[in-house]
Amino acid sequence: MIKRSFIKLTGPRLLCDQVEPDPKKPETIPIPPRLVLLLHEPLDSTRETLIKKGDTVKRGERLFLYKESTEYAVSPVSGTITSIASYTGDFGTIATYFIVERDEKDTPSNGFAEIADTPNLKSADSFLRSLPGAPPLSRFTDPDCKINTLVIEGTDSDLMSTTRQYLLATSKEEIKRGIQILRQMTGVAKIAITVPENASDDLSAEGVQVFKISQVYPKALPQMIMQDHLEIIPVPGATCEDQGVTFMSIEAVISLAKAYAQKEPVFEKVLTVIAKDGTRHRVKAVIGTPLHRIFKQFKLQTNERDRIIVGGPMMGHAAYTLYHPVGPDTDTVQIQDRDAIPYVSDYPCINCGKCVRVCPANVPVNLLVRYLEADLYEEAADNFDLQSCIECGLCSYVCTARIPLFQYIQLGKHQLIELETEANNA
Amino acid sequence: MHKQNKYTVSHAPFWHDGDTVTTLNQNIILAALPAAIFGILKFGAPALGVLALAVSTAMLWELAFNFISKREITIADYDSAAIGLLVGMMLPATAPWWIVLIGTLIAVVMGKMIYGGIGGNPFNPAVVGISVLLVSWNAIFDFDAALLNYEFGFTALAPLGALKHQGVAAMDLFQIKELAMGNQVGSIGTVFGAGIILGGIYLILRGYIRWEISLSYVAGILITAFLFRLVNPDLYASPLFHLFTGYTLLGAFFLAPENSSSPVNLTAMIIYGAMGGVMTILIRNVGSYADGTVFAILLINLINPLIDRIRPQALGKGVNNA
Amino acid sequence: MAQSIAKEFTKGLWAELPPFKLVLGLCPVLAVTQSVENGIGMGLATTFVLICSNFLVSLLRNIIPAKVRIACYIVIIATFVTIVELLMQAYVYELFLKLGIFIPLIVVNCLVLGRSEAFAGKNAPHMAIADGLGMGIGFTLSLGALGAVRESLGAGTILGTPLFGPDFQPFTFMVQAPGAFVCLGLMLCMMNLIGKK
Amino acid sequence: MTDFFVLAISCIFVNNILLAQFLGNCPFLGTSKKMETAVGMSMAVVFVLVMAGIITWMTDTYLLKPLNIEFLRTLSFILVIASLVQFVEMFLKKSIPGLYAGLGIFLPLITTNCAVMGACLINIKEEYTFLQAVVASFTYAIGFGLALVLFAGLRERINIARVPQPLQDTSLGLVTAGIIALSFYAFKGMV
Amino acid sequence: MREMISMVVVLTVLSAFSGGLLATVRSSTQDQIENQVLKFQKAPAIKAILSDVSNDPLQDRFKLTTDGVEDTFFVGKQDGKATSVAFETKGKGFEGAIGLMVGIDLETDTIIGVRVTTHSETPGVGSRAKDDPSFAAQFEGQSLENGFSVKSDDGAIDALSGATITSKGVCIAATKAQELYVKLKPEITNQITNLAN
Ligand SMILES: Cc1cc2nc3c(=O)[nH]c(=O)nc-3n(C[C@H](O)[C@H](O)[C@H](O)COP(=O)(O)O)c2cc1C
Ligand SMILES: Cc1cc2nc3c(=O)[nH]c(=O)nc-3n(C[C@H](O)[C@H](O)[C@H](O)COP(=O)(O)O)c2cc1C
Ligand SMILES: Cc1cc2nc3c(=O)[nH]c(=O)nc-3n(C[C@H](O)[C@H](O)[C@H](O)COP(=O)(O)O)c2cc1C
Ligand SMILES: Cc1cc2nc3c(=O)[nH]c(=O)nc-3n(C[C@H](O)[C@H](O)[C@H](O)CO)c2cc1C
Ligand code: SF4
Ligand code: SF4
Ligand code: SF4
Ligand code: FES
Repeated sequence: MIKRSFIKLTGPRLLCDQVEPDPKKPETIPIPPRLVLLLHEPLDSTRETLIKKGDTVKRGERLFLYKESTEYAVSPVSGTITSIASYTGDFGTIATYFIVERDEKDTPSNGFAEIADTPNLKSADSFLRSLPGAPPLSRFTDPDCKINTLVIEGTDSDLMSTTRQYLLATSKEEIKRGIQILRQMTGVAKIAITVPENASDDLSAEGVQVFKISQVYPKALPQMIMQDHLEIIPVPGATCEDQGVTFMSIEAVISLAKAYAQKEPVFEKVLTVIAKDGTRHRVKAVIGTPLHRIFKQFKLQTNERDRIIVGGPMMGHAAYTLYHPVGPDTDTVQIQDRDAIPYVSDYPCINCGKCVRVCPANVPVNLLVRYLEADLYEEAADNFDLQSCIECGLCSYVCTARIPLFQYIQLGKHQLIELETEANNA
Repeated sequence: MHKQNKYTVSHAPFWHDGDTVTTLNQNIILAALPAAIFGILKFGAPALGVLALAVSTAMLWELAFNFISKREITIADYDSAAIGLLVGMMLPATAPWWIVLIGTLIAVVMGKMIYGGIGGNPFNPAVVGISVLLVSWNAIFDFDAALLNYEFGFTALAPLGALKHQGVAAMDLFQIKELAMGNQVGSIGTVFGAGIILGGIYLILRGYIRWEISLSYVAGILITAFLFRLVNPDLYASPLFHLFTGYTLLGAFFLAPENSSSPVNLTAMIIYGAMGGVMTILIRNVGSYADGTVFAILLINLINPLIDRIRPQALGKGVNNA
Repeated sequence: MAQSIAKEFTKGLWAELPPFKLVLGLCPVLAVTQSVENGIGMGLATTFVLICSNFLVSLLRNIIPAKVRIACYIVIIATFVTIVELLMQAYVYELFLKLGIFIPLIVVNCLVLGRSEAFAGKNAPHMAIADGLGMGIGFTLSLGALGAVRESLGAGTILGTPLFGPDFQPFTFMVQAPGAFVCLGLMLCMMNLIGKK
Repeated sequence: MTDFFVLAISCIFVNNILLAQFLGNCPFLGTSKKMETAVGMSMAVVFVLVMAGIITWMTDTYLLKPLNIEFLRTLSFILVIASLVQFVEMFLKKSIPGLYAGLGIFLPLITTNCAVMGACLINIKEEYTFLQAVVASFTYAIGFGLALVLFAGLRERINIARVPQPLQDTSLGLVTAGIIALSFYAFKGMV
Repeated sequence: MREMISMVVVLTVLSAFSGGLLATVRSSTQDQIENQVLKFQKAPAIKAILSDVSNDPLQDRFKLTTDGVEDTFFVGKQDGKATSVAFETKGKGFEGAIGLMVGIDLETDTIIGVRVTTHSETPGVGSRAKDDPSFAAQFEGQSLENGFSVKSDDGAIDALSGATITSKGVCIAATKAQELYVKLKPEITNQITNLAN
């Protein structure tokens, strides 16, 4: 993926992909016999779990790890739990995965059906958190956040991905219904939707503001949208929610509409799968489907040392196993050939300044990285704007010395949180 | 359980624009070649000898330092080669071998390696090397004496030396066009102004140097020289004369924009470049040295950390949580 | 007893060798070491002041009230500095000219006041002399060594005797101001290297 | 007026007290690791050097010279400077505590600072008039501060570079100071 | 209170002691110092210039004041008759003032010779003005009707290569000597007659 253009006076201009004009319907992946469900809560080996190996679950049933847990996963099938184990993510974050072995009976759970008549924030949050698109419903119920603006993302924030654009173009009806439900449910004052700049804006009739987003990366990132369209300057170290704005994927809106219409949660997620050679497959797969099932369907070969990228090339993450499941927020999956993987180095920063030119947040990356390398995180935050970074990854993309800058930055932010908790505990 | 492949796991981003330190330095060397080759054609085998010795010894010094400090071998990044080439280009073709040796030693070791290698150096290494040679063996840089044995088809006088000695009358001896085309006496790689500009434009277009620095440096030269001439045309030479003589152009396109010792923010880059140009002319017109480029560049390197604090506010900096 | 005198004496020769280990008194070190002769001359002048002031401070340590001790030290040191100044003018005038302003500046040499404060004010006279002598000789040797490096490279001579052939063109950077800093820095690096082993 | 301007340029750049006259190197190396301390030290030096320049000039002109006891110059100057620093310290502590908090720790350092004593001696050696002595003292101090602050800017960067262990800190600081002194050659011959 | 008194007493006694000591040293070195100044700063130059005189010019000297500046003139005699005079002027060089001793033949009003006395020029560059006899030799026998300048300033003096500024400084000093001599000639003659008596 050598992207350098010959003439480069102004630095790179990366354009987000656009959905094809007349998109095909997605191909459906058969529900696999065994599904992997991820739950964002660490497994404590010293405690007894609520759900145990061998338990049976119904379709749509919520799985809680412990009695007082608030996080839950929803099983898209009925079947038996065959294993529960830990899953390690980025920066040592620990999640838990369940493996559900599907049975043929397909018994539904009627938990949601009972409350589905009157859309209500609290009940929605307690059943629909892991709908495709992962609606951030808890943000509305959180008393610490006073959300007054909801931005629906009809644009894909990373490169290569076109899933949201596809849904925006093809599910107008559901979107309108979903927005109605959301407005009624949350009572939020302002709802906006982001669309690619060349899309037609026939959604404005709904009393929804339409933000036309430039195709240039990273204009579709939440903080960029806040700055460019809401005229709210993101405060370093604060989340968008802290400033009263929440972002929601368009797929979440559609799933909400469908769930209330059929009085049952939906489990089928749309995603774009990109092969090594760049061919795209639009896919519909049940949440929990291991990636190898999808790859098998399209006869996609993966080799030792290839890279499996969940998400886009700038902000996604690399999976270390083909059993990594489709999650509620998995919009894109791509396979990168091992020969196309750019190497990183432990060279020092040579001060070429490309990162500073490219950074949309004006972070002095060239100096910041020196302090991060020296483990001086607090100084990095105080004097070199660590917290202003919006995590677009462009600095790493251009770094002449091939320093994994973005990784250093994420690590720095993580360490800052650790330092803060330490200080608070002391 | 079937066998799992091991996949590459690392952090985003997963793409890269393809630049490396090696390509950067290769391009700098490439851009310097027109002027260097011109010098070889003009001054013959001795010039080739000086350049070859400079490049090779520069790399050897770095290799030796890598060994002694028990660090990874870094010469494959061509950084020392580029430093060596620039040192060589600033020497006259008749420079004795030991001058070349000492020049690259100081440039590479004192200018760069002791600061932890590439990226750490606060001063331009090649300029450190040349300025130490200049204050030690001033006579070597007396280009008239150095090139006494050459027969040229043009005025065989070093323009800046002539300017210092004979005053502004010396300007009449030279035509700007001739100077730009390299028909002048000087060091191997700096006589061919047009070639240096060509290389500079190449580097700018390809994004390998920061154009703001080069252009403001040239602007600083032209404007300051113009102002001096406005005040007293009988005493001071014209802007273009200054531009096409001495190390000016090499300074603007190859020395001042050296990555590690120059600023990266817009305002800072413009102050930095302009200061370099202004100081160069000040030294030539008011100070002791015939050509002040290397000291002017050391001086702007020195102020770089301070002025590079002038930078645009980072996103959200200073905003209160609304 | 004898052993501890020896200890006080030798510590100035390596363990606390000024100006390398204690980075104090740098100005004369940098300014007058263009030649071995200057370096040693400056070193000896400083040694004289060091020994005398150390001795007197130590002798008077029980009489001098704590509050005005620094003032008293300064008077004592300044007195000996002036004596050196006058004696040098009278007997080694040429050297005096070369060292110039740095002779009166011995009075503010952090090393001299530092020894009075840190050592002589708290120890018996014979110990104070040993300390002053050790520090002084260490200082003199350092200045001499630096002078030797700078003179041999920068002028091609040692104590005025040419080292190289007549063709030699000296590395004058070494005897100029910047060379002084660089040379001292590199010598310090050498000391660190040796010290580590 | 132009004379004073030329004197000022000379004292700040051409004959910079640190880099050309070698005076005040201990605080130059000792207080340049952080920009804050460098700025504090610079301000303290400006403050003290101007006052010391004035007082020592008067001492020399109205006391030592008339009495023909110039040989007591070293002794009297150091005493004057030491008491001045004491006095300034007490005064600041009582009257301007804010400034004292900033400069306080640097003041004692200045007593044993060649830059102050040296500049006072140069004033006398060059036979400056009173006004010249004032301008020279002030501009020497400015030159000191300038060099110190620029040096601190560089050192902050050098300190986080991957410098080989034996060179770290003072050793590399000295070499860098050498290159800074070299860069000040730019001003040679300008006045 | 007692502490206060002891502080004052100690400081006073110390200062008095110091002053006394210094005054003693001073008075016992004073003559020697004056001799040294003459011997080292002026004597070599004077001896070199006024080489064939029969007296000791250091002894036969007088002082004249012009515009508040005092200059010392050294008289050279042959067979008891004053034939030449030497005095020092200053010019601005590359690094600072350059002192130039100028010897003048009283009869022909031409320069017998010049020598650089004090300077702080770069060793090996500007310092050649003092060390390289051929540079100073250019002034020998020159008449005192006009000033001096280097060739690049349309003068007659060949500058030292690489040290034009130093060379100019020497020319400035020589020109000053010429001006001074022309102006003071009558007084000088006067003084010489006085000296003879
Ligand atoms: C992190 C993780 C790693 C796994 N590693 C393996 C493995 O190495 N081999 C295997 O057969 N199954 C592995 N599994 C998958 C389950 O153990 C289970 O076998 C899987 O659901 C079977 O899916 P399949 O029938 O589609 O192959 C892994 C699952 C997860 C979440
Ligand atoms: C390590 C080393 C360092 C030398 N340094 C110098 C030097 O600094 N200056 C010099 O003139 N010769 C130096 N030489 C050269 C010899 O001393 C000798 O003068 C030289 O080989 C004679 O060469 P020439 O006749 O061409 O001048 C050095 C030789 C060696 C091996
Ligand atoms: C380190 C160094 C020291 C110098 N010292 C002197 C000096 O003592 N006297 C002088 O006139 N010029 C000195 N110069 C100035 C240069 O030689 C400059 O070229 C000179 O002013 C012009 O002389 P030129 O016309 O003979 O080349 C020095 C230059 C350098 C680099
Ligand atoms: C490390 C090294 C340093 C040298 N330095 C000088 C020098 O400073 N001046 C010089 O004339 N020659 C120097 N020479 C070269 C040597 O003396 C040479 O043969 C003659 O100078 C050539 O005329 C040096 C040689 C080496 C190996
Ligand atoms: S970056 Fe902002 S929008 Fe995105 S998850 Fe964090 S808080 Fe929400
Ligand atoms: S990832 Fe890099 S380029 Fe993007 S905002 Fe953060 S610092 Fe700037
Ligand atoms: S792009 Fe990389 S090498 Fe260049 S300044 Fe930024 S961090 Fe340094
Ligand atoms: S010796 Fe000069 S400041 Fe310490």
